[in-house]
Amino acid sequence: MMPSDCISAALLIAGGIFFLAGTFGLLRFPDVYTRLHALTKADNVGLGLMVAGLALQAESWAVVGKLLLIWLLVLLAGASVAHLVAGQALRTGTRPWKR
Amino acid sequence: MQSIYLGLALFLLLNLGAGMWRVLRGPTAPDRMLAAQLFGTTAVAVLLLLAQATASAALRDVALVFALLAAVTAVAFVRRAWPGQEAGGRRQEAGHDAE
Amino acid sequence: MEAVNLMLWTFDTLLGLGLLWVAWRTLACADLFKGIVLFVAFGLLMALAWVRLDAPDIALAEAAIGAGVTGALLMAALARLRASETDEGSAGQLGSEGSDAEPSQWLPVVILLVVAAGLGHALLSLPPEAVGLGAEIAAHLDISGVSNPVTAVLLNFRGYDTLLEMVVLFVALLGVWSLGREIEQGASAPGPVLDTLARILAPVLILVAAYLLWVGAHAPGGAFQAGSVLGAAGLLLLLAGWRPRADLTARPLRLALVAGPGTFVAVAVVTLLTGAWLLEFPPKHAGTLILILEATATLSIGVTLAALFLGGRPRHDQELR
Amino acid sequence: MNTAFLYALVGVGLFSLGLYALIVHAHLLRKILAINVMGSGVFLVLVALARRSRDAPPDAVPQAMVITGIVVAVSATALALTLMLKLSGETGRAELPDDRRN
Repeated sequence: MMPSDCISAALLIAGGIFFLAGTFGLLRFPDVYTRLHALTKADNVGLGLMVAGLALQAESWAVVGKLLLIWLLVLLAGASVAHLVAGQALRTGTRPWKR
Repeated sequence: MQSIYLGLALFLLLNLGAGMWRVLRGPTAPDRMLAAQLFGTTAVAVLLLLAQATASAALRDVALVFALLAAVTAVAFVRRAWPGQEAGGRRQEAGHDAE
Repeated sequence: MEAVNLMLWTFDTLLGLGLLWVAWRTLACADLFKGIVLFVAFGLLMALAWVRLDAPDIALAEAAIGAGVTGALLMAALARLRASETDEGSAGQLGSEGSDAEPSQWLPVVILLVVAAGLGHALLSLPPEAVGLGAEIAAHLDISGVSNPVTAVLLNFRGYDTLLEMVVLFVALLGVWSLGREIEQGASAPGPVLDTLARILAPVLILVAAYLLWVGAHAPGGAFQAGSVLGAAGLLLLLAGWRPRADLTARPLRLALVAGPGTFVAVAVVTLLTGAWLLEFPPKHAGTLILILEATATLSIGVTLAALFLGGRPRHDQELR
Repeated sequence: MNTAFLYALVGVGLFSLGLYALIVHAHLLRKILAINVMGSGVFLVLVALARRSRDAPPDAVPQAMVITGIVVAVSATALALTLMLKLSGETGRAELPDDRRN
């Protein structure tokens, strides 16, 4: 394996771990607000690490650009949707979980 | 490298199956929607991995469309199908009919 | 290589079982909203299945329609349904969305098993080699004007199919319009976040639609995929509270709706008049003709999908009545 | 087993599941979902069977038919949903009248 292969393998696996953590959080956390927190980790960091790992293997800069664009769009959509869901949940009377 | 890509894609598919539990369990509609949101991001990651593993650039376009369209579904949910907001919508609609 | 094949096989098997399981849960669950979310997840898995069947063109269409537009349509319809049900005061009677499944009926189960067994048997007794038109298409691809075989089939070799599909879309919209006016959804003001999201995403969606339209000549993409993405842009704008100006919903809207089928019919008539077969393009101009047809078809498909989402004729619709 | 046959069998399963749900459920939204699942099953069979021989390039004709089919299916779904809303607005029920009960 080339050094770049090692780095991208590490990045990809780290991204996979974040997806796993996001799913765990989605399953284990007690209410919608905390689950949002878990979900956005998978969205932002998990996909981000995967994109970084794949970008190292990309055959051209155009592919790197497309990968980055996809990640930025997911970031934008994830952040906005998280805000909308949390705001709507508060307005319709979902109480944040307290220990 | 190919086996890493495919192994991770397989792992993410299993992850998706685990997330299905949250869709089935709920308990509230936004919880189900959040799980669907995670599915969208996971599918983007799977497509990017498959694109690299099978050297088919078109799959990145599919991932791009996914990244864009997941936001549309989520916005449709927040704006239209959020439970507890239909009553207000109906009132305005009735007012419009009376014009 | 062995490990790779094993992984692909496992992926396919898991995906196939997942599809069946999600479909079953979609159709069997008690809560309608849950069913819709599961159906969106089903569309997502379908897109992955298309990828595994070497059909990225279909995966693009499924990603835009199955995972996006259909979900939004179903959610909006469910919200309106719930609103009308609570308004009738018959929530008790109609709230029993889950109880209408009657698993004790044995006849449908028998039908299910007979149909599945018969179709499965028919499938497995097919010869292992498919007889298709793949070689025929490959042999004539150079006179079609494009190098993506799927676009060549859609717009050139079987253009009459696509012409009629455009008409079907149009008739579906006429059906929706004939049922009444747009139902006003009294949602709250969009708020700064949704407003900004729509302002950023809608232009990106339109740009991606144009990209798919252009790339469809030589790679997966084309009018239907581009039109679906364009329709999604319209949906997003409508969801963010944007409404077309009154002067846009009269003639410009109708022109956009008939642009696709209209151009198709015009080209078909011209090819007949010049002595060629219906929609037979001269190889020299085929590429240009296909691009024109696809551009108008994209516009019409996108506008039709957005208009279908409104669920009726636009409200400010006085001029042409 | 060949990948194509695997997906074709999944398509048969989806078609049968959808047909069953179409018969069993009375709620029209469920019937619409069932028809969509049936359609997906048919599409899957069409494309998978054309992909039986993996060496040749994929056959574009069934793929093109399925692409138009997906777009037509969504427009038909939109029309069906509007009809359903109209019916439930008129009768207060999103179900077709049952012969046995009337």
